[in-house]
Order: sequence, then structure tokens, then C-alpha cells
Amino acid sequence: MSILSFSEATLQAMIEEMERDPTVFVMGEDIARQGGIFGQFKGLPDRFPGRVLDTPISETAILGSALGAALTGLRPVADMHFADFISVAYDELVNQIAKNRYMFGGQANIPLVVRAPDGIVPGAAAQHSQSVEGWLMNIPGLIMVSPSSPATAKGLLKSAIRSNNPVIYFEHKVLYPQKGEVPDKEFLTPIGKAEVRRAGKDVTIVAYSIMVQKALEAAQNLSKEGIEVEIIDLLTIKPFDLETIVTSTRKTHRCVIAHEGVVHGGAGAEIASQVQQEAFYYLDAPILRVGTKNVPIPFSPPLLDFVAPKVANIEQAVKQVLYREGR
Amino acid sequence: MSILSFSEATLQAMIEEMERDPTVFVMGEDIARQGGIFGQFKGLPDRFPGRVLDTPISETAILGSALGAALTGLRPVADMHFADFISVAYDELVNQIAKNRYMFGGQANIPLVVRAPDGIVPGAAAQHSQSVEGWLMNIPGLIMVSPSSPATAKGLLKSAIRSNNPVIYFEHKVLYPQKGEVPDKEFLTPIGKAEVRRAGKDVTIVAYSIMVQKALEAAQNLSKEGIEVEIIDLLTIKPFDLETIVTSTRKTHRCVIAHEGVVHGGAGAEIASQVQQEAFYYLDAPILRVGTKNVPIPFSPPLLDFVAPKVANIEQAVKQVLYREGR
Amino acid sequence: MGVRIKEFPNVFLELPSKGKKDLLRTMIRIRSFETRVEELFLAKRIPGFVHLYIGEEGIATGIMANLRKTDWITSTHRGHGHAIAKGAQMNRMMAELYGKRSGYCKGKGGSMHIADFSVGMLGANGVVGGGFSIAVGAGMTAWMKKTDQVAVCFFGDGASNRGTFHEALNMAAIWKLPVLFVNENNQYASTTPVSYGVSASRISDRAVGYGIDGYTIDGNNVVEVYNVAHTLIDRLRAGKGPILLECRTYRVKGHYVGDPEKYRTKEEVKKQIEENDPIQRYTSYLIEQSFLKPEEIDALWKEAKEEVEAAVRYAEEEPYPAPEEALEDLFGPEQEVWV
Amino acid sequence: MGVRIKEFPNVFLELPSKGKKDLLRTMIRIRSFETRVEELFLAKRIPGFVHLYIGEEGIATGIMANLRKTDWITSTHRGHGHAIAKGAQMNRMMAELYGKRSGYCKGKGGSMHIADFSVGMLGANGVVGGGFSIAVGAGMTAWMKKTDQVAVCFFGDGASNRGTFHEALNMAAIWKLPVLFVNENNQYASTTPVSYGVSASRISDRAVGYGIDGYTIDGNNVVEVYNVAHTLIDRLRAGKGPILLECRTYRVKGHYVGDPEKYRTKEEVKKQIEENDPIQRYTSYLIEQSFLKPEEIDALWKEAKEEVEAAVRYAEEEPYPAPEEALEDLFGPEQEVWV
Ligand SMILES: Cc1ncc(C[n+]2csc(CCOP(=O)(O)OP(=O)(O)O)c2C)c(N)n1
Ligand SMILES: Cc1ncc(C[n+]2csc(CCOP(=O)(O)OP(=O)(O)O)c2C)c(N)n1
Ligand SMILES: [Mg+2]
Ligand SMILES: [Mg+2]
Repeated sequence: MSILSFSEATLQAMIEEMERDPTVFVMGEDIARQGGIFGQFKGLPDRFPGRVLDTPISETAILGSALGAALTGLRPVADMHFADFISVAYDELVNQIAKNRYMFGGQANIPLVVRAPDGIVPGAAAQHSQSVEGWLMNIPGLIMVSPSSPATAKGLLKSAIRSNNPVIYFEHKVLYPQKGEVPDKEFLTPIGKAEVRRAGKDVTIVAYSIMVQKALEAAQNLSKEGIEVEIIDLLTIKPFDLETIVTSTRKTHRCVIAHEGVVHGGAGAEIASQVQQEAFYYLDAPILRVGTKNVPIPFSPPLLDFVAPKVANIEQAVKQVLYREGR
Repeated sequence: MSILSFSEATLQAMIEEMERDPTVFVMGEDIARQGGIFGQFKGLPDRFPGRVLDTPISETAILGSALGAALTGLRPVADMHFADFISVAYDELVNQIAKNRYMFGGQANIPLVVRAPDGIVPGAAAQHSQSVEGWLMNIPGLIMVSPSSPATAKGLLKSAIRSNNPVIYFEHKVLYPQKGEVPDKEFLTPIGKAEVRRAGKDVTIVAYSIMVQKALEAAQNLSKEGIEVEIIDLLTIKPFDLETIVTSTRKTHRCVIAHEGVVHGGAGAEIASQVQQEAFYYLDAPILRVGTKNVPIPFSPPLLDFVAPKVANIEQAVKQVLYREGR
Repeated sequence: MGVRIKEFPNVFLELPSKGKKDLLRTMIRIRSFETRVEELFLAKRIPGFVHLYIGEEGIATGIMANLRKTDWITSTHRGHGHAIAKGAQMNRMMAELYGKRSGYCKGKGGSMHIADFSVGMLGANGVVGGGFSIAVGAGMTAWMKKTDQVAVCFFGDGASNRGTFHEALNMAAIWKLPVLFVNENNQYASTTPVSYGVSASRISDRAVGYGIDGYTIDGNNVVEVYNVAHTLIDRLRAGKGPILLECRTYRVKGHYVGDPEKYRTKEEVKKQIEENDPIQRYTSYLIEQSFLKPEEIDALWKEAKEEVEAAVRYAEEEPYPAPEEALEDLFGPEQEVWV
Repeated sequence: MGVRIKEFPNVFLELPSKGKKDLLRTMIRIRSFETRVEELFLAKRIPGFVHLYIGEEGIATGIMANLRKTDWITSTHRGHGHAIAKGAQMNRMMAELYGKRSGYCKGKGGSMHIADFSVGMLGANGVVGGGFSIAVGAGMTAWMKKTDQVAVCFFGDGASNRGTFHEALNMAAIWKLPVLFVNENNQYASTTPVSYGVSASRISDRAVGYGIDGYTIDGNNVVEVYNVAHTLIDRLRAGKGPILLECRTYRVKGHYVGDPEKYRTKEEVKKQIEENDPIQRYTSYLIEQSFLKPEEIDALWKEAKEEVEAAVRYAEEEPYPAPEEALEDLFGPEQEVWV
């Protein structure tokens, strides 16, 4: 085991995969000259000359050319700078990358990774704070993953690069410097499989990315009040591991879903819909969702604090499904 | 009452609103010279010279300039040609139009309509058949409406134009030639309010756009088997009229949601999530969703038939929530 | 038509006469295929939308005669001609237009998404301007793998107003990628004349914004297209960077089969058909220069007709995909990374 | 620096001396505001991201001196200078940077979204290239309402590679909209030098692609900016259509406050500060020409400092918004159409 930050863990993943496969390369804005705005590409360009490309501010060309490169024999990793800017190349993602294989009857594979730093950073405001998986839940053909620890950051990124299909890799901006244990031996974190981070009998919490950590914090507080939650770290947001969620929910009879993105139309909506369908007879309370309130992310600290999902919101939702407190 | 097609009804709406308010104008590709690909703008340019503008194939400029025009005193109606191409100007819609008012603390109103012809047309395949409201459910600041009849087509478009906020108006391509009764007296169809299209006691069906018609057809068939469904025509997809849905569901104890878009991550996910929360104690069966299967729209007739939601799928879902047939 | 660039005198490169014949054959094959497709569409044998390339065959033909099977192209919604010229088979194309299982896309794509990746035809595209950056990506592959492959991006006059044009040309230019951007300026984007929608007087002028070369040529003169492309593609293979080539042509058919065409006069179209048909022009040239005899030309038409009829029979007879096949082909096979 | 265009001899138009002083005052006010903002950010009084305009003041100042309150501008992530020059008040700007309720955006926007619609400043934008088409829309309003208002779109060298640039310029060109596209070429897009990212040798060359005029001038010479803008904006008001104006400048500060700046040398920056500061250059000019006395100039700095300090006090003292105000301002008021 080594202690690595998220940035270092993703950097290791990049190095290992670029060493393993000469067709892997990475492109994006401001990644080579300064090693990425979060230091996540530090030293990579020197190690792999010609395979770490600074691009112009041209997101449609970044994702579109990544598709073209993938179709013709390379394995591109495209960095979006901020997940918020997926909007700018949304057509390339949803109408081209996601549909190419299907529309052309499976003529080519599309081994392509989109790295998308997401999430709330205090003061970054409406256009630099979003978690955007809710924009993409409705798109068949895309895979979405998001790590919650340096180990999963490494393992998921390696899997994403080895995948023969388009994977969006959401990495939370606030987590980059955070450290944690990472196995020294090579490993992959499988796509499509959730992990139970904490066992508990009272309520199932489904979370991913930074919200796993907030859920773990909530769990500690709740435990003091005698409430034992089970925490499922989704890791893959699409297609998510319904079985693990349903198995847990059938046991606890209660489910809370927590993500940082806006609640309305977020990934949690699809999860809740499927869980109520598959665990209907086991549910003792409605499924609740915790996330950003239904507005853009505001700048001012008290406003941000009010709209962003916090540990306390998770605790409250858990108590609510346990009928411990009034609404 | 007059008998009008959807195209004619929307044309009347445009004429009335453009006559009423000289700041209303419309722009889009191929709308002036040939009256729109579905004839929905026929004759409009002659009637309002200089206020019906053919644009280049530049969707970001269409939506972005619509925003600029709205901020500075006009009331633009921007036509997207096909809803599928919202993808191309997604940033303008979600990061600019939707966020402008909030991000700048309410300095301006944004009276802007996006007309987006959507839905499956046989043979139009993956990039010309989509219903894309699922792409936008996660975006605070946008309003989405969709009519199910010539009357609501007219009333909703007039309301959308008079609204001081950004409204996406989804109009189903297959419905343009379809005729129906439209009141002769001026009227608006309120935004945010659903209508009960058929009363019934056994199951609530929530639908919008073309699926309302399919639900009505299903209702007739089901009625022969003694099943009486209640059909709620949503009209406004965001923010949807939860109260009407919940009231009905509390009565019927069962709810099926039908839309043409892909089920996974579609608007139905948010609706189901909220309904299970608000009607939990009244539900006798899980909420089911009917929509396009989880793939892009294929070209070939038998493939399309297999993935697209049909009357029979609605009937089946209704029976399923009534436990009339095995899954 | 078109503005002649001095650099490209209109001389026929010394092709063996087979090469000259091949150019004509390709144009005739495209024309024959599409003429039949139009009939089949009107007879409701082919569903969906169909956009015909009739009258624009000189461009695909002249360009593609300079490409290898290992080179790549990206196409538009108007892709039949590109596919045939790049080497796709008519029978599998026709089967695709019918929505049959043995079609190139297994019936999932249809006319608007015709593609044959095995010959480097990376697909027609329903999104106007969707192909620019895909071609850039193919160019990146050649660049990074240090091969001398090239990518050709076909696009319309209307498409030149998409932002994707700008981003792709700039990116190709800064990295000197081997991408030829071939503008098919057929005077209209659906109902919109190029003089209204495109602010530049020549689309090739836009090259200036990327510090690359831009040329405008007569796209209905297959000799000119062939020659210019020959020179330019050599430059691409030599690593000299991307080029913008505007080929002036004219869309003699409606934008799609069924277009009411209210945006232009019948006379305008008639004049173009009579005076500016690329096949007629080339045929006259070949006969005048005694390169081919009328009988040889007739034989080409006959051959093409037979090929098309065989393709139609094939398409008619082949089975539709089974309904459940609709759920296949979304994802490629995975080995180790999926549970 | 910059390529001189013959059309614009570097002569100072006959402004009354108050006008000359106003140019200097505006530049000094921007500089003073930002210098203080930098300190406040480093002292953690201001949250979020801050992008400074220091060293680029000549552009906003020279352009805006030719605009009326009823004209519109769109800005970038680097918007303080544009806002001040267009007439926004420092105290409400500072309050916004602090996230206070009396800030221009009620604390919802912060530095990256500074805006004052009441003076036609239609907002800074966190999306690079997000402002092009908004400016086009403002130009459409002037066009459709037949007023002589103009819209000015400020954008960076990096932004000139966004597809939105292309679509907006083409649209403005075909309709001859009164939009001045002002490129602030400060040599870098974050870490990326313009020589790497922008394929054109001059950004103004891109005008060719839209059949409009393009000019490159010295953006750090406020006299030149003022004069050129004067002429060009007159042309816009006369309905002659959009223009692309590249103003060469240099970003002497990091891309954002805190930037490690590994992509350039300290010497490069030092040289620019010493030799190419727009305020110093203009000050020297005014003194040489005896237009202003050193005491008058000192007084301007003093005045500005006082204004800034008052703004800081205001921002410090004003209350934060109440948490629940986070749910306000998403939608404008409706009358008849909502239930
Ligand atoms: C992004 C996008 N916008 C609009 C359309 C609708 N559309 C299809 S073809 C076409 C015209 C294309 O014109 P051009 O690029 O000149 O190609 P041509 O049809 O003349 O070959 C339009 C507007 C589309 N398919 N994609
Ligand atoms: C669409 C988009 N892509 C990337 C970014 C990240 N970003 C913010 S500023 C910037 C550089 C902008 O450079 P330029 O346009 O030259 O303006 P300058 O900062 O030099 O004033 C980048 C890449 C962004 N905000 N928006
Ligand atoms: Mg065209
Ligand atoms: Mg710059």
C-alpha cells in the first residue's frame, strides 16, 4: 500500500496505461505546459513526448477528434477541464460518440475516455461547480464512472482506459489533493459494480464521488444515535449496479440516494425509479434523494451553503425514512 | 370551434402573438423561404416582413443571439429544426439561457421560446427521432412544455411566447398534420398545469405529447376489459404538475408514466421519484414507465417497432400494475 | 463556374486510359445507383429520408481516385456518392437503405448513416458539420502513428457555418494534420442560398483564418477535381498540413426526395442540368479527345445498371433483422474491465 | 507591438482635455480596483476565482470612451475592467466580489459573473466564448428596432478558437449587425501561447472568412485604441456591419490569482511591465505633450484609491444575503401564463 492523493493516483493510472499501450494518448486544455489545473498531469508530457497534447479552447474538436482517433486505432483520453464544459461539446458526446457504434451497426469500437473534473468548489459559482451526470443519464451508449477514493480513482481510470467503449470519468475537484491508501500491485476497479462501503441494517444510502465520504461521516453521527446505515458506493453511475442496491434495500427496507448534482432530473431520479420498482414490496418508507437544491450554484458562501448537499442533509433524510423526526 | 392541424394551430398562435407584440420575432433554419419543413411557418414571413428570419446552420448563434435579443428588449422565438440539434447549442441553453437570470441576480428577464420538433418519424433514425426532454430535466431555469392536441398546441405556444422566462416548446413531428378542434376565441393554455383527459378509477397514466393519444387508445382497449384508467396530460414537463398527478394516484393507487423518449434517465424518472415520495402510502404497485428502450432509435422498421413505445406497451404496463398478467 | 486557380492548369495528368475510364465508371455508377434509389423511395420501397448526390458526382469521384483504401473519409447526410467512390458495395448499401440485416449498418442506419468502415468510409452523418472533427481525429491517428494516410472531410456550403468547422480547421492547422477539407458548394443549404447564408465571398477564403491554403475549383469538372486533388493529397502525405478545397457544384435534385423546391426556379435547375452536368461534360470531353468510344460509354451505363439491379434484388431478398437485434451493437465487447 | 494599419494614423482626435483626462482616470480606476482585489483575494477576503485585467486597461478604456450608456457590451471571465469602463460602480462591484447582497448579482455571481445591465454591461461569462452570440443578439435588437445602438463583444485570443466565434461572426456579417468584436490578444490563453493555439498569424485575419474588415492594433496604446474605435463605432452606427478588431496586449498577472505561471519566464513578464504598461505609456505621453501636470495625475491616483477604499468598506459592511435567498431570481415574474 502507498498513500497517494487522488491526483497522484490518476497520474499513476495514466502512466501505467500509457506504458502498457502505445495507442493511449491524452489531450485537453492546459494539461501539458502546467500539468493540469489540479496537477493531475504533472510530469506526464516529459514521460510521453507527443502523447500529451495541449489543445486550443475547442471542445467540439477535442471530443470529435477523440472519436475520430478512436475509430481509426487510437485510445484517446480527452480532458474537459471542467465537467461544466461538456455542454459545449454535447453533440459530439450524445449524437456522435454515444451513437456511432449502434448507428453504424457495430462497425467499430470506441475506446474513448472523457475526463471531467466536476463538483462544487466554494466560490466557483454557476458555470464551474456542476456535477453533470444528470445531463447524460438519458443517453444510451455512454458509461459514467466516478471514484470516491484514491484507490478507486486509480482503478476506475485504468478500467476506463481499457474499456472498448466510451467512458466518462467524473473526478471531483475538491478531492484532488485528498490522500488515501492505494494498493501497490496493479489492479482494475471493475465497471458496473458497486461496493458496500459500510454495512448496516437500518437504511441503505446510495452515493458516489464525494458524497460517499459525506455519507460515511453521516453514518458515524447516526451511529451515535443507534442508527446503522449501509453505504453503497456506486462507482459506476451508468449502468449502475441495481442488484447491489436492491439487495441492500430489501434488507434495510429504506433507501436514501445522495449525489452532489441538482436533485431534479439528477442520476438519483433514475436510481429511485428503478429501486421503487424492484424493491417495492420491501420498502417501509419512500425513497428520498439528497442533492443540490433546484437552482444553479450561487457564488456567495451562505447561499452556496444553503443549496449544496451536506452531511446534515443526509442525516436528516435517513431519520426521515426512519420516521425519527417530522419532515 | 375550428378544425385545425397542429401546424395551423401553431401558426395561428404565432400570428396572434406577433400581431399583439411587435417585439416578438422568430428565427431558425429554413423557416422563411419554404415555410418550415413541416409547413408550420407558412405565409408568416409575408405577413411579418423582417420578423421571420432564416438563419445559417449555426445553432449556437441562434440560441445565443436569442438570449442577447431577449436581454435587450425583444421576445425571440428560436426554431431548432429538430429537437435533436439542441445538443449543438446545449451550452447556450443550459449554461447561458438557463443560468443568466439567476447568476446575475435577476437583472433581466429572459422571454425566449425554443421551438423543438421532436419525436419518432419512421426511418428518421438515431439523430432525427429523439425526444430530448430527458437532456434538460436536470437544468434549473428551463421550462418545458409539449402539446397533445391542436388546441393545446396553440394555447401553450401563446403562453410560451408571453412567458417572461425561457420555455422549450416540444412539438411532435408526426402530429403536425393531425387535426382537431381549436376554440375560435383567444385563449392561453396555462404553463404548469396538467389536464385530466379521461377520468378513471383503476390506474393513473401520466403522459404528454403523442403519448397522450396512445394512452387514450390504450384506455379504450382496456375499458373493454373492464379497466378504467385516468389519463393526465402533463402539458408542462418542467415544472410538472405534481399535485394533479398525486391526487389522481392517491385515488387509483397505481401509476404508469408514458413518454416517447428513452426510459432510462427520461422525464419519467423524475416524475416517478416524486410520485413515489408523495403517494407512497397510497401505492398498491410499483410505478412503471413506458418509453423507448435503452438504445438510439434504429432505422429499420422492425427494429424501430421493437424499441418505440406503443399502445400495447401502455396496456401491458397498466395490467402489470393491476397484477392482471404476469410480467 | 468556379474561380480558377492558376496553380492548377486544367491539364489531364497522364493517367493510363483505364484511369480515365474509371473516373467515368464511378460517376456513372453513382448516378445509376441514385436514380434507382429515387424511384425506389417514391415507390415506398425505401423508408426514411433520402438526400441525392445527383449532379455532384464529379467531386467524390475526382477526390477518391486519389485515395487509398487505408485513407479515411467522413461524409454528410448526402453520402451515397462518397461511399460508392470510396469502394463500398452497392448491394450492401442498398440493403442498408432497405433496412435489411445484411446492410452495412445491419439496418440501424439507413441512407443518412451509410458507412463502410472497412474501406475507410467513416460514415454519413445526420448532424450537419458533425464530421469535421472526426476527420481531424483520423488525421491525428496518421500523425501519431507516423503513417502517410490522409483523411478527407466532405462538407456542404451550409455546414461551413457550423462552429465545428472552425474548431476542426484550427486544430488541424496547428498540428499540421493530413486532412483535406472538401467543401461541396452546391449553392444551397436546404432552402438557403449560399449567397445569403455564407458571409465569405468564397468558402475557400476561410482558409486565411487558419493560415492554410484554400482553393476554389469547378467541382463539376472531374478532370479539374482529379488533378487538384492529386497535387493536394500529395502535399498532405508529405506532412504539409491541412488544406481547404472548395468545389463549386449544383444540387439539381431537391434537398431531399420530396422537397417542394419553392426556393428556386425550374429554369435555374434546367439550365444547370443541361449545361453543367459533370457526367455529360466529362463524356463529351472523352469523346472529343477520342479517349473513349460511344460504345464503351454505353457499356459502362449498361454495366452500372446491371450492378444496381443486382443490388436491388439483393436488398429485396435479404431478410430484415429480427426485432430483438435492436438491442445489439450499442457496446463493443469487453474483456477484463466489466463485471 | 501590434501591426499598424495605415488607415488609422496615430493622431489623437481633438478631444477636450477633459476627455484625455477621463481616459487616464478610467485606466487608473481599473488598475486601482484590481490591485486591491488581488490583495483582498490573497488575504482571503474574496472567495472563488479572480482573473485580473491589469496591464490590459487600455483596451476597455479606449473602446468604452466611444460608447453610450445605451450601448451594450459582453465580457469575459476577466470582466472587472469592462464593467468599470462601461460605468458600473465600484462599491456594488466590490460587494459582489465579496458575495454580499448589495452586489450587482446579489452575491450570486461573484467576480466571474460581474454584470451591470443598467449600464449595458451584459455580463462576464465563465464559459470562454459564451459572449459572442449574446452580443450578436444585442446587435439584432438595435437592427430590428432601428436604433443606432451598438454592441461590443470582448473576447480573448483563446476564445477566438471557439466555434461560437465563427457562428457569431458569420451571423453578424450576413445581417450587417452593429457589433464590434474586440479581441484582447494578451498572448496567452491560460497556459497556452497564442502562437501555439491560434493558427492564424493575426486573429484579425479571421475577418476574411466573413467578408468583414479586420484590424490589428496596439491595445496598450490607449490613444490608438480610442481613435480606431472612434472611427469603427461610427461605421457601426451607420449600419456598415460588424468589424473584427484585434488589440494586442499582454497579461502581466497570472491567468488567475494564484497561477504558478510555469509557462513563461519572469523576464518576459518584467520586460512587458517595464516597457509596455498602458498607463505608464499614456502618462508619459500626456506629460510629454503637456496635456496634464504630474500633480493632476497624482490626484487621479489618489481619487481612485479613495474610491476603491470606500468600495472595500462598503463591501465589508454590507450584509450577506440570507440563505433562503438562494432560491430567488431563477425566474422572472409572470402575469397571465402561469397557474
Ligand atoms: C446541426 C444540424 N442543423 C440542421 C440540420 C438540418 N439540415 C439537414 S441538411 C441541411 C442543409 C445542409 O446544407 P449543406 O451543408 O450545404 O449540404 P447539402 O445538403 O447542400 O449537401 C440542414 C439545415 C442538421 N441535420 N444538422
Ligand atoms: C468553454 C471553456 N473552455 C475552457 C475554459 C477554461 N478557461 C477559462 S479562461 C481560459 C483561457 C482563456 O483565454 P483567452 O480567451 O485568451 O482569455 P484570457 O484569459 O487570456 O483573457 C480557459 C481555457 C472555459 N472557461 N470555458
Ligand atoms: Mg449545400
Ligand atoms: Mg488570452
